[in-house]
Amino acid sequence: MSEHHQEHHILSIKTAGTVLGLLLALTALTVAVSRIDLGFMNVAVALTLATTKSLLVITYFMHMKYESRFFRIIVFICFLILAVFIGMTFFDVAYRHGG
Amino acid sequence: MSEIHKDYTGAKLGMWLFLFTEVLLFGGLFVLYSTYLYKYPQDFHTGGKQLDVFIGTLNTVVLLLSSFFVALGITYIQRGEKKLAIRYTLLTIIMAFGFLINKSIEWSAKFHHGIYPNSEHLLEMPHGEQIFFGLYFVMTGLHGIHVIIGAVVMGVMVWLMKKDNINKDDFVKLENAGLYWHLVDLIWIFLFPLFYLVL
Amino acid sequence: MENSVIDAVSKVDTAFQFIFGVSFVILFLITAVTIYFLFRYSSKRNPEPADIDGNLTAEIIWTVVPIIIVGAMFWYGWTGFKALREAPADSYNVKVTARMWSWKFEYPNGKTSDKLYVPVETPVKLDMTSVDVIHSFYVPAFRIKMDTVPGMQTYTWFMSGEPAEYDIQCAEYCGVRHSYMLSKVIVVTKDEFDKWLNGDQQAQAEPEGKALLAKYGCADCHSMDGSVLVGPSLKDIYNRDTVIIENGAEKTVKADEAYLKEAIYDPSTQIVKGYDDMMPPFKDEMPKADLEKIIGYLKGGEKAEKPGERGAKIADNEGCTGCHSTDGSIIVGPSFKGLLDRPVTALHNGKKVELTANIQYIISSIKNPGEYIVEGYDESMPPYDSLSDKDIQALIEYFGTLR
Amino acid sequence: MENTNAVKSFYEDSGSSRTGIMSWLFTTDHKRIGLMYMYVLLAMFVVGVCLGLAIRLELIAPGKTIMEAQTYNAVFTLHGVIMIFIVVIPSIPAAFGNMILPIQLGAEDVSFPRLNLLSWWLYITGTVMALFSLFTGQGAPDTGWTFYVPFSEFTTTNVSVAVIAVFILGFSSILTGINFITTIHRLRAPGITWTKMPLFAWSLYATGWIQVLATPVLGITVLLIFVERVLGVGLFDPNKGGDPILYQHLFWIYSHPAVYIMILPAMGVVSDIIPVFARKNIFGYKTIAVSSLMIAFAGSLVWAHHMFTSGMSDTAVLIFSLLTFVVAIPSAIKVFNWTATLYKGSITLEPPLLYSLGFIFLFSVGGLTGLILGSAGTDIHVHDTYFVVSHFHYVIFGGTGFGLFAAMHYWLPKMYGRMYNKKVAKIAFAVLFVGFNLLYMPLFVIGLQGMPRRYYDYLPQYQTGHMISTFGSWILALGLIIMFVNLYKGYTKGPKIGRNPWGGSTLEWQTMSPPPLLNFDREPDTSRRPYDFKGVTPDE
Repeated sequence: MSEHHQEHHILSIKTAGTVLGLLLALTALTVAVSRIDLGFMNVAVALTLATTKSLLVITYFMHMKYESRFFRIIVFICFLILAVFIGMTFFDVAYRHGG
Repeated sequence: MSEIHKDYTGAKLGMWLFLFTEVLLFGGLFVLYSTYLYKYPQDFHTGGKQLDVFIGTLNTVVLLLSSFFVALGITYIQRGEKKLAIRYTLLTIIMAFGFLINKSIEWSAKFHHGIYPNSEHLLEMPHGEQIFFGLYFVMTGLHGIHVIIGAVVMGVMVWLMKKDNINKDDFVKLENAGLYWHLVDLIWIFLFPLFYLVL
Repeated sequence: MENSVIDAVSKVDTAFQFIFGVSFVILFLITAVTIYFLFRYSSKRNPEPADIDGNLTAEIIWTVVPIIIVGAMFWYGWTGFKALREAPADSYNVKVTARMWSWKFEYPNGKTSDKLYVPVETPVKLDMTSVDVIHSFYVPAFRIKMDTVPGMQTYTWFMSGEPAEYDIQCAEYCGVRHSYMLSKVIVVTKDEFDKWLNGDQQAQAEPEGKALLAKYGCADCHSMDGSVLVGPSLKDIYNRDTVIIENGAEKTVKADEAYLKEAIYDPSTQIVKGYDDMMPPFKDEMPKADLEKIIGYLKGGEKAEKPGERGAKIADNEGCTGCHSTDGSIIVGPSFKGLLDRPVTALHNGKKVELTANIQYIISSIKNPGEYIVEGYDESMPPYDSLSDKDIQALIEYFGTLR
Repeated sequence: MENTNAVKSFYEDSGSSRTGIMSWLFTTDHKRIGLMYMYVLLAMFVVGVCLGLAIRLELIAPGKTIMEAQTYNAVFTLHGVIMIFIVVIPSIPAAFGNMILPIQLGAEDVSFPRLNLLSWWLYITGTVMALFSLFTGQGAPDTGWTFYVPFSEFTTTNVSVAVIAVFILGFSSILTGINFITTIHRLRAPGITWTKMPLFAWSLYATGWIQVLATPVLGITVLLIFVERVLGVGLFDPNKGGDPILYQHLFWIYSHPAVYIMILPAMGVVSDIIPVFARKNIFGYKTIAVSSLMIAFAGSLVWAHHMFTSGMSDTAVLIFSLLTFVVAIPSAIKVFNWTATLYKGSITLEPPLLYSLGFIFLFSVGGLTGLILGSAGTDIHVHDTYFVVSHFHYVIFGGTGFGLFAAMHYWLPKMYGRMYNKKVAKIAFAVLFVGFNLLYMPLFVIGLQGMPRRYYDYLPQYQTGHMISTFGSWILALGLIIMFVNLYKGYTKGPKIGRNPWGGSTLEWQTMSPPPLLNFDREPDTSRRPYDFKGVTPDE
């Protein structure tokens, strides 16, 4: 049943370096933006930037770009479930009356 | 037995499934974080201001670099450059220690100010800040434990590479260890803005 | 109002009947069909099985039909729930405080009881909380159940109906005496209820005096619950040590009858420290008879009472007797019988100490039970630091009677 | 019979140099691990049953019967913790999933055999710790298996050890789930396509996903209780700004899907058994397979229906009640499809089928009473009463329990190579079935009358129901004794069987009984669909 494998994709050092550069730049941007008071939007912006960073890590460092579609689907499902857990808890918390 | 079939994709699938459990383990805490942020936005803001943005940013950079080094380590082992692979994996471990030292400086500063779970100073703070610091200690603490585990795993990987158990043709263990390390980084990517930059 | 009210129980019961009815039919059909198949298609009668892999139409039917059925069930259930949640605006409000392991009901006039008294045919809204762990207020007869959560307010409501008694049970597990956390809803006629509400007990002894306080507008500036409005609170004012400013000098006096009369008729001569000279003199407005009544009311608990009677009531209302018996038996904590001046072995900061249960010790055990843990018992009593000194005095007096 | 004696069974060939007990404790063979799971969980099942009988005996009359209130509280807590975390959750997946799944797929073992062994060891560690929590610290845990805060934070009993035990057991369950998903994806033999996979494997696949995605939330929840007790962080403590209701959310985010971890594999067992004894393809294969996934997904969205009286917002009640009814539909479809499978079949009423039909009836009662609990208005009245207790036991004991018994009567002959006495098995079923209904039916009634659960003592109006129920518990216990003794005697002294005693068409019936170390003594024929019985006959 052993399966001699398709060649593995090797992440080039140039790509890895570029991704690192982007991640560092995004970190700087995150810190900079947090200094500006945008009210509620601050959380949204911070989370969007964090999500972008994590997508970079997953896509390149974690090789998701070179995996089969199935892997992408299950990663999506995992985060979807987490979002559902958080979101549905808010049906309670957000609509609770003070007394 | 398991040596008979080397199922590369299977091993990676198993690792990813394990990573999902890690995501959801922290997920439970993110559920708590988001609801408490909704409940006490002002106190979270005040709490966040008491954390050191510089140390937080520094640690983010440290972890990003370490992730980069792991990725390089995997690239080198795939190319058969064992020495470089070991060197970058060791660099990852050094980064992990750097992160932990930074973290411990930060924590001990907090302890010094009388802020630690159940401390008298903390109990006098508004409810929202107590929760903020409660979450801060629990989440960064759990993350710290993962960093320690990750560093140990990387240590084992170095040893296995030296033994030539991990090599050009069989590197799935290093790749899976790398996946774990990236996940630790990934979680920090979210913890950083949620605690140090919260507004 | 009454229609929607009666609906709450009946709407829930309709949902019960509908769901049960449909369920019985489904269960009966499945069972009957299965048994028939077992019989009809047994290998003896039917040696050759047919070749059927499925049937799309059949499957669509038994997907769509259940969707409709459960849709209807959801709707009935939801209407019932809404009726249980929508308390009429004119509801009578009672505050409920749950604690290990008893209920405390507080009525709008401040009176408390350990059983829930309500007038007939009245919607009653209960605003609930808990002081320790989660409990759940459950009256099966009214189909209501709602958790009482520490640090949070919850509510429920019911329509009282005819005079009767109903069981209250705690439905959320709360420790060793969980199954004894029982009480009753007692529905009485409106007259009886008013009599009960304003009868006996504590400071409300003379409603006339209270009415007078309202009539002369005293209550606008002086609270009865200890809070400071404009002037000092009248709660427990009688014989209180009071610092006043007389002719520019501080002086401590006892707020006795003479002082109170003076303070009402000519307030400017003795201003309580920390307050402004704002109160008008009532000398011309208030006849002597009313003054006497008001002062009588302010004296409060001074009427003749059997020794320990008030303490006994407090012990019941505060739930002490849920854990401490009065007859020498052991429930959860030590018995109150013979408690006063009993020698005790207790754990203090992890060390064993011998001491006597004197008044000092009892006060400390009520306010801070963790300090001394009597040998052989668990540290499970919550601190009762909200009890006033007067209440504790009454409790101790009561213990004194339990020899 | 036709066994070629040249090939040794997995009992004789351990695949390692270890011998005796060590060849079991450190085996990576999925069949041995499955059997070891079964032995431990059956032993713990007996412990749990004894605790249950003690509860029933205590409740036969109001007031004290055999134990004090504190003991009673510890007993029902342990009954819950042992039955849920140690018996029912691992029952069918860890025992029969391990034994049967790889064979059904035509694989030699699971994807990660050593992880599988680790999972068993974690299970043992968790079990030992749970028992350890009984005898150490300041008394056995008394919180109920739900560990609700703030009570679980304040009680002086040994909750900390118990929650760590639960954490470890959860980890064990996660590893099993990871192993099964990977095995199903990677190790299906050529020819076993997704649509030719037996429904038991499908149900384990769905279960695996719940184990992976929901169990970690339980892990963090019980860890937080531990942290709260040790450090007093206060995340659930109202005095420190915490919200005790959030604990309930986290707890049920896992513990409701956990019910599907318990029931889905049993549904898989029944889906595998019914066609075999009807000699006919399962009715609507794809619907049943897909409905397992549907249940797994939708089941993850309904957790807060355990919290309608908790003080949660009314909006949440609306949403969660509606979603709860949605989950009812795939379950209903399955029941209809099973019944339809019998239509125009050629039925022989062998013990596995009998237990499966018992499953369908009892699960239907449990499922239908679940509708009362899903409906918001009626739930308020029966929540936290004996109605819930009874509903839950119908689903979990009547469902998973009878599913487990069906699996034992169906597959254990394969694992032991011997047959039990079928007549006695049927008598045992009859006794069990009567005892079960006598035990739990009256509890519905007193629940409707308002008898709250977890009561040591109760008001006199509930006595009749409790008395009948306790009487039923003895009949049920008698049934269990008959069944276990019969199985034990069968598997030690019963007549030897050939490859295919029932005439099954899935791969496990193509190998010898008991199977050899790497599962197949000859290349299995994977061309046949799982429930195609043409040309397949039971051995003599």
